[in-house]
Amino acid sequence: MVPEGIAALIQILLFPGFLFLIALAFFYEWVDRKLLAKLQNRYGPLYTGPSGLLQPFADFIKLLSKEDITPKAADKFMFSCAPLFMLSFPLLALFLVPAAGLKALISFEGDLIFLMFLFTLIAVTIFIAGWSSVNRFSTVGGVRAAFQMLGYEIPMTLAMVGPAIAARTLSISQIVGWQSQNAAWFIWLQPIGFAIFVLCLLAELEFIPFDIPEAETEIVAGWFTEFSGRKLALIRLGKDVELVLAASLITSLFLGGPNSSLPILAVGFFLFKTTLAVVLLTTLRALFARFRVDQMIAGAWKYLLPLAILQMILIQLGFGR
Amino acid sequence: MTEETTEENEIVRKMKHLIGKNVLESEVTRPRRIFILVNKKVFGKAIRYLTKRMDFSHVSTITGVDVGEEIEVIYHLNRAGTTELSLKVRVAKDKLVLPTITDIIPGATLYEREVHDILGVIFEGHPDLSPVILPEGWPSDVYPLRKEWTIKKIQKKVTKGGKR
Amino acid sequence: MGLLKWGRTKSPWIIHFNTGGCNACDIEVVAALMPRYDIERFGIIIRGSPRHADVLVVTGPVTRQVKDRLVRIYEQMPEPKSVIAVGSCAISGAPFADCYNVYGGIDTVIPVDVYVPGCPPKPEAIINGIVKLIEKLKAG
Amino acid sequence: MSYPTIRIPFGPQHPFHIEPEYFMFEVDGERVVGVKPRIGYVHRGIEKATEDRTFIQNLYLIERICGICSHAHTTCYTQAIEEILGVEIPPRAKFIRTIIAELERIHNHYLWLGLAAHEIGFETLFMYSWRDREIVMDLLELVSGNRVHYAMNTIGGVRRDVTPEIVEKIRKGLDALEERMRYYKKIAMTEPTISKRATGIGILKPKDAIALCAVGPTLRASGIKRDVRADDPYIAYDEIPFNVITYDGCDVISRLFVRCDEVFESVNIIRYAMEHLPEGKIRIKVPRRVPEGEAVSRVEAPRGELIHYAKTSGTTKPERYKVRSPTLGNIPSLCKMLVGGYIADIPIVIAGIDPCFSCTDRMAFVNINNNKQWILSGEELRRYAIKWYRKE
Repeated sequence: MVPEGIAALIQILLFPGFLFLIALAFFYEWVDRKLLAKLQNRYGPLYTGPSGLLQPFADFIKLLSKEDITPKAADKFMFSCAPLFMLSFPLLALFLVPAAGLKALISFEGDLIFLMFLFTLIAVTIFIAGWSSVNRFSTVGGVRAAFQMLGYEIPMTLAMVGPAIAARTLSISQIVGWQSQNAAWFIWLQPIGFAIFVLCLLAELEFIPFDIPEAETEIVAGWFTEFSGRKLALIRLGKDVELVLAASLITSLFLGGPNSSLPILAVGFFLFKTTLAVVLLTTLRALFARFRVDQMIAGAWKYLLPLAILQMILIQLGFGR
Repeated sequence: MTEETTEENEIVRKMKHLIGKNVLESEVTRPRRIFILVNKKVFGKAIRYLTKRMDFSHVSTITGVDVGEEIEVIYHLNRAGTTELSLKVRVAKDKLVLPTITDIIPGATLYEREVHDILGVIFEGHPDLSPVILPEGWPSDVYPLRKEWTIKKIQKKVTKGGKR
Repeated sequence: MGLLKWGRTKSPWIIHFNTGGCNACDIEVVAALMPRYDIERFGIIIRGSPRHADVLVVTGPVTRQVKDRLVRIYEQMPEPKSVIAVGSCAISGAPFADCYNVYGGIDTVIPVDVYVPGCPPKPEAIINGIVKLIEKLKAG
Repeated sequence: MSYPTIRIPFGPQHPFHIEPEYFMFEVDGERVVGVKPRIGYVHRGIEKATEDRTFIQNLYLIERICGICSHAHTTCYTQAIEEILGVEIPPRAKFIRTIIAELERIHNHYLWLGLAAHEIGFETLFMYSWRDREIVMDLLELVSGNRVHYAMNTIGGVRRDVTPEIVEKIRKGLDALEERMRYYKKIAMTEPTISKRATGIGILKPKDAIALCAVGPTLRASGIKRDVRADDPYIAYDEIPFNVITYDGCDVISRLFVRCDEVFESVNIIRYAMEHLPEGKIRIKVPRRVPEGEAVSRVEAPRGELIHYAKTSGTTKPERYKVRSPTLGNIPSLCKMLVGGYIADIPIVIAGIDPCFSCTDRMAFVNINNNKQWILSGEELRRYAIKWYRKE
């Protein structure tokens, strides 16, 4: 084995790859639950590990050990594949985002477009999961996820394309490189784009203002009502990794990403900024009530889209450079 | 007596004027409470008169009482939140039929359903008299609040001798 | 096996079902979730779907109408599951024991692991019930 | 081409509601086309049980009809029996009953505010309002020894006295409660997400409200000024000045404002009652055997007009005892409000009338005609929809 091959393997499997990301997913779920609890004036997980740090891990282990029920009427194949897709897509997308240094694991011209494609695939997986489990709540949840995608997809794409145009590149790593060269983060250059991007990420992550597909109080648990045991464990892990993906995207596109050549310092910057992004997402989550599907779509098309187009015009006029 | 009770007596006088001797009993127990027992024949007229002209537009509830060989159905009518008039009608057990009042006051559908459910009074013209509070699979001839059905007998009949 | 047992005792997810009680115990169960008592410290979350839950918290005497729904909910829950009967109605049907439409306690319908007496039991008593359940799970 | 409407069951086990009630909604896309509530899950046959118990034992049973408005039920019950006995309870007992009734109203409205916020997904307000509810729970525990089911009432008066230091503690607690509720009312007015989810939803026009015999805050939010405490005063309400709150928005947000203002009214009532607490006994001896007679007693429970009918036959047991709870009066209007809305609005509209199915379960509306088990598997659903659609 050529050492360079082993190094690549280690990078994929261990460091900025699987293990690091899954550990990060658990850590951020803990940050999310603790901060949400603090905002709601209570403690949150406390007794599993130091101040509840291992709670998400305990939930994962427990779910793995539970009985895995597949409903008789469910479409068996899709029902069991959906959780796998739900986990693999965000993980794959995370390889495109630079975590330990200026270059991501996979970096090619146009990986931003590939990332947008993965986002759409995640929404489609949610729809398939809801549809294949033939429970009426899941069906309504899956249909709502598809509706919601119509709402946030276009403004989010425009918001992501903003920095790409300014940096004249379609690769995330280059965008990060451009920000470190010009020492100018896109959050200052394109604040409107940043706001739209964060709101659309809330919708993509199905956080409170937009957690319509799994609205607990209306349709039991939405699209993943029927999943249990291992499948549920994979879905919950997939959603946590998606949170890491959203936060790291905010970091690399708008907060300058891990912009130093030294790997240790780069990871430090990356972790600090991503945690900031998670804190921002959770605070927003605690402040709002849930929108209705039609309100959400109407809001997206009436407000987010024009603002995104306005941001595009501003960039063309040279404000976004 | 304060001015209020004369208002109650006023209502009772009007009822007597309307249906004469068919007012079998009438009683004003305390301010803002009237009990009137009416003959079954004039019940429809009495209800229409009270709800339309006397403005008793709110039905608080309908109570069914098993008084031996007859079932007494009591309509608790209310006027502007204050006076509560309880109109009583006696129906023989073998011919348990009463006209419905849901056409006059739509809100009474639920109360009639309940009296039908637990005492067996049939309300003609009621949109949908299917079982209400009693669980599915409840034997249709068991009317729990009839005097002859003690709890023991109901339990035995419903569970067909099965475990509690 | 220690890891599985650790996972199972550290995150018992609950689902709540009222089988005809007077909802006093239910508001005490929900009060246990609130900031003052906050059972999320033990990793307990209330879940919407029986598929996600491990512990079924049941309150109220089983009325005839609700009986087969209760059994259905119990069957839907994935296997290592347990049941907590909260309130004296759930234990024995309490004041409604001899009503014609009531089956009496929960254990006449489904097997029960922990009984929490009280009418209604205070949130501290419910938390004590959950802690006993966790010890029972630890004992295996 | 109209698609076959999907039937979405809500309940009997549903995360948004702490009680088993069951609504089968016929849904066309996201719009609600038809609603069939089917309750009966909490029907325990209490009315039959009251006929086998003496009056004192019945007190224990009547209190457990509903956990949240237990004091309203016992006040109504004791009032009816005292009326038949022709007994007048001491004025101090009247005032203590009023204080507990208003404390229970505050407790109920805080609880409702939290549940309503939970239904529109506003978890933080749910947590905050229930955290502040603990203040009133402590007060109730202080006075009666129990957080729920206070057992304060007995036939002929009240069981426990209100000592001066309890009065002092209550006064302090009330200030905190009032101040917090002002804060929540401000939130409800300004927070866009709440008003977006609650304004113009679940409309009940005054004409329908009267025709369908709505009661309590649901009626008062449609602009109709009816409150049993003012119209048909009982215990000490004729001696305490207070005003009846009405809003004419006819939707869920005005029901919220009605309840918020009612908390302010309750706080003032309690303060006034505590200042003018008359001296004297809190209970009088009452004979075990109640003479023959009948009585209708009405009480303004937190959810609306509660009516009890008692018929006694001169023995120690009641001949017939009828209870009609406020939520039962609101069910027809609830069905009227639900039709035409969205699926997402169902929980908040149902929560709008603050249903309490433990009281209600003397009644249901229409039951599911064809199938017994309540979960239709995909196969049955499709077959049923086709059959139903062809029948259309």
